[in-house]
Amino acid sequence: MTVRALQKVTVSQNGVGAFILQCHKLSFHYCDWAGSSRGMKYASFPLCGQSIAKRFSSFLRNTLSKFAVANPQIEMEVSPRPRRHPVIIGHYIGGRQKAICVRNLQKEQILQKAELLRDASGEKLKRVTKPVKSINESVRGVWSPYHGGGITV
Amino acid sequence: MHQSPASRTQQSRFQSSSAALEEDFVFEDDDPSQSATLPPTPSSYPSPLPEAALHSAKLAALHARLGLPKKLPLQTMARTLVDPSADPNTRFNNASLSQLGGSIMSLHVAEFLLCKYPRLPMAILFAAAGAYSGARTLTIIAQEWGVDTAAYPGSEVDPGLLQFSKIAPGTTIEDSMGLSLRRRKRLAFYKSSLEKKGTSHNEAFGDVLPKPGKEVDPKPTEDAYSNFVKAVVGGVYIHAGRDAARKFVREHILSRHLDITQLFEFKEPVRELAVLCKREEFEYPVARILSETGRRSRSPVFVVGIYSGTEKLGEGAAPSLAEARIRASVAALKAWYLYSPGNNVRVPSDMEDTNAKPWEPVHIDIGEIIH
Amino acid sequence: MRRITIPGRSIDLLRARATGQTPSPYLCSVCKHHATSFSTTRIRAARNSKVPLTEKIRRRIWGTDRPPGLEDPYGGKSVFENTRGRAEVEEPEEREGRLEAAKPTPDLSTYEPASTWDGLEKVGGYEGWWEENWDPYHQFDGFLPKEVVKDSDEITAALRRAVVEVFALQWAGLPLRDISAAAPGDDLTLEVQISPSAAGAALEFSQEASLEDIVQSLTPAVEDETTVKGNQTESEEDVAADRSTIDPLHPSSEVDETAAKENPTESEEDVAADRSTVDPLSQMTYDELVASWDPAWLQISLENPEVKFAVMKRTMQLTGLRIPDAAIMPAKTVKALLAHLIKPPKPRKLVEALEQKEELMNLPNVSIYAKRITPIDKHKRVGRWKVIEKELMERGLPVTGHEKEDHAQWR
Amino acid sequence: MGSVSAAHAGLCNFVHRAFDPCSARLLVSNTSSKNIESTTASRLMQCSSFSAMEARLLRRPVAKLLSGRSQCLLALNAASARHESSYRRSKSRLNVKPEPSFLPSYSKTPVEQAHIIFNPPSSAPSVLHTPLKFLPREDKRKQLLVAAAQKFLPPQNQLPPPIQPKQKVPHHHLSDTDIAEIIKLKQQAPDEWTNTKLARKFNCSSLFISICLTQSGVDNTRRKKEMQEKLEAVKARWGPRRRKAREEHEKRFQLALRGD
Repeated sequence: MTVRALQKVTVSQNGVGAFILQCHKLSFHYCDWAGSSRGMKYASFPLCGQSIAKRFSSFLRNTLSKFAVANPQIEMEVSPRPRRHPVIIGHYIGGRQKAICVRNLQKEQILQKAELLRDASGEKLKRVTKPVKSINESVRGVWSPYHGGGITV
Repeated sequence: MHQSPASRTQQSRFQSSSAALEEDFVFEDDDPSQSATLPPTPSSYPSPLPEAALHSAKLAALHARLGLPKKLPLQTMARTLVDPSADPNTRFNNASLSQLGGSIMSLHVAEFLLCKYPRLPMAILFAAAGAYSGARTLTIIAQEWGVDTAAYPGSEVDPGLLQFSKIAPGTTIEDSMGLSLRRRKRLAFYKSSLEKKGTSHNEAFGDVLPKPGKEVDPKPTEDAYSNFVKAVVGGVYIHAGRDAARKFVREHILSRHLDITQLFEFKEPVRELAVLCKREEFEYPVARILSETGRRSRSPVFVVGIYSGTEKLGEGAAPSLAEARIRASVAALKAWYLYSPGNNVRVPSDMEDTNAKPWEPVHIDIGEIIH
Repeated sequence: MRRITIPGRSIDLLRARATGQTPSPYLCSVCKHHATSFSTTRIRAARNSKVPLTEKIRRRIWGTDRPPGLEDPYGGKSVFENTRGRAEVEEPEEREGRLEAAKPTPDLSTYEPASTWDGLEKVGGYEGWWEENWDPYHQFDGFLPKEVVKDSDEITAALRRAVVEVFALQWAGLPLRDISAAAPGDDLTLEVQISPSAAGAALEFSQEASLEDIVQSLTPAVEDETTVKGNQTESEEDVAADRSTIDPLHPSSEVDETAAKENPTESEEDVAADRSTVDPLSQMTYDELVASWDPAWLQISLENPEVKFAVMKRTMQLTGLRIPDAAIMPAKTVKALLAHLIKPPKPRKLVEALEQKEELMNLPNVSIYAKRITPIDKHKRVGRWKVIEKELMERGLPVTGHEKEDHAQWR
Repeated sequence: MGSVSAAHAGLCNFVHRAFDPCSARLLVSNTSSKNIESTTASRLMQCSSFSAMEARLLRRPVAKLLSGRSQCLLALNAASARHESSYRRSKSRLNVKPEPSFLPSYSKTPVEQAHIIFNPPSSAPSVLHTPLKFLPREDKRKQLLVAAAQKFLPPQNQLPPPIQPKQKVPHHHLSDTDIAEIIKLKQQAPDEWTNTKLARKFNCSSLFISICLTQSGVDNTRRKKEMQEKLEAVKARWGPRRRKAREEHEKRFQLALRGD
């Protein structure tokens, strides 16, 4: 037996086969007392145009249940954090965290922030210059100066 | 350590009434000062109770994240996360599930590799199987699923965390394996026999599952993680059936990327290729210069092709003729070994589908080149 | 106006005051200090305080203290004049003056300053105040019972009782305002069937609870007692009014009333005891009771304001719940009133609100915590806390960092 | 000679790649994507127009040069012009418009054509493309490719030159007596009759000598050790540059054995 094997591991191609959402946990923190948590708890009080029921609606009361049903793969944790601004913290599979302060935001804005955290990969933001990044070999192979030219004869 | 089932059930009945309140994590209002007033009691169970699985958001999220079938209950899911080193009772740990799942996983990996690359040498086949379902890979997979480890196992731990007793920092892995002398000898023998054949030791092949109730010693994180992934496969198989298990293995394990051309390391490729051509009754391989540049310069390049008759088998470019010839031979040998009938080759387990087409025999190679 | 502080003048003033105005020569140091920090304008204003500005201007214009013509050139008393007139009545100095005038001038010839405080009259302090105000005898007992009914079924039963009793009174032709005259006793209305009709409600009485019984229970047992009670309330109001403006001259004016009030207090206690024994008589729990009734009684109209007021008053008396005007006004039927009564209170904390949401609580991937997640909680979740606790205790260190007595036993 | 053989190699390459769905660039204009997905057999049919295409491929560079397109000529000049060596300028100059036939069918000026455009990659062939000879008999590709291969494989006399023009030493010319003589000489004076010397005497390779002597029973451990020490002594005298060069040479060969 002249061939020896080298030990390797397979590399994940998330989305080929199974897709694992990178955000695995969202923690929602609010303060029961402070006014900046109002959007988290209650929507703001517009002077007119909304019914009473709607006025007192809130993200955690109304939107969270729908959001959690739509994203069962994310662990949602709701806990008070007294004397602090409301915040949503996303925990990602790489072990990183992202926190967004949602003080004085309406519930629709809070939902936007939660979706932003849900869709993030957890990586630091960086500029993407190449349109495609792939671990697969290119169809035409790596260019070599010693090949391919001979066809012109 | 092995408890009789009766004692366990009795205890659990007791536990469910008295201590279930303590473990209620859903509304935890545990005042630190309050909890400190109670003298700390060592948790009466080595692992969380099955009821606790229903209240763990982490576990439910993991279940959904893996896209597991609804038939797989959360209790079983929680059981897959309990390693034998955390709870020696086989009724509550994942030993049985992981043995079953490991077999199913290695079945699918092996048939996938053998059908896709029918000519792989034994060593490469083992290495590829290890790359797909070895402990290191399974550890990475479990971590990419977002499974964290508990610091210390116990009944108060969130059931969504992997529980096993960790090796204390500073101990070497060999000492801490906690293997019996007999088992260590057996492993050593197996290792040496594999190395004689040119294979390195691979756990997926030949590692015997420890007897239940005996393995409470700390173990490496890799082992615990790989047992967990295997146990998930076993749990899917038991609750949702063969098809679901096969789908799960395909989606999570076989869908990963492996550059199989990188696994080879030849010793004498030129001679091996000559032997191959003789065995297959091809013409003797001849190295021919396809092109060259700067022969007498400091950095020449030779492009050498290996020809058998008029057909080119492989080619390689190198700064010397000898090296280029080796590269060309390696390319030719890899081209031989990595013959594949196609990307979507059928495997025997595809016949389990309800309306499967009749089976067409796959290519079976006569074996690797021996010289 | 500029303020002038001339020591000599101030002392003069002090002397003049001490001898002429103030009947008592003793002034505490605080008062002296008050006296020294005066301004001339204040003094002058105090002297001429009765002379308004317009009058002063008039005097200046005419150059005499008695200018001719009307005080107000536009005739009649102006609004300001009226208000000023009212204010003058309560001018403190005037009252003080009156009081001083009423008091006899003490004889200072035998005055001898005391060297110790023995035998001196004590002024001020809270002596006796607590007994007067916080004694159980003098507890204020309002119209509403102290114990507010919380159970929704019990509230429903109370409302139904009120409705039945009100209509019973109406049938009997008695005035509805007497609905709360009698203290609530046993509930006799359980067997009475009530249903909405064109005239309001139709009642069907049974053997055990006839119209007479109910009306009898609603009228006060002793005619005298109610009259006494009616008088009492008036006198109590007087007392309350007196208390608000503290009258030091008549400190013991309410002794009689408090003594007379003992009886009704006792009777009310009895009533409360009676009310609590309603359940054993009926031998049914409230939810069974409520379920046994035909729900048609909820449709009884409360359009008649007299009926509505009586029902509301009786319900408040039975349950102790306050019904705000905002809930009374839109309530057209008994159902609407009941909906307000059994509505759970608004949650004070978000967790309480979330607990009421079934769909959120049943989601497997959502965990809601009532308190902040502390680092200890995080340690507990991963199973590390038991180890930390053990190690800390082995070393005799405080576990949570807060020194408490309980930790001492572990040392 | 070299270029001719390279052309044949390229053609051979093409034959293999054209039938792998992802190796050759297939650009079929005026045809639906169904055609791209068509079976291998139909692709083979399309390839029968190969000779026409070959001529086209030959024609293209010449035509380009002669057509006087300033863009291309400028690009050639810019590469050699030293005073215009800024990145931006050369980048913009080298931004050559692609061949119209290569533009996709939805571009502004679609070219009416209904054949495969073959543009062989200028890269080393991948090992995942199994040579025709290595395909097993029952493989469908084998049957399909054999017909095309016979047409395009170079004849025996047009193959590129081998590395060694002729064998240094003849093969299979020694008889059993010669082999016995080799063993006898070695046993008599193992230090004197080294493998190299024996190979020179019998006009064969030293590899053959070593194969002959495997069963001779001569103990040459002492001499091996001596030679090893000698080699170590020589290596000790190497300077840093030579040592580094040798080490890199060793590494290169290790990589070559892996095929990296």
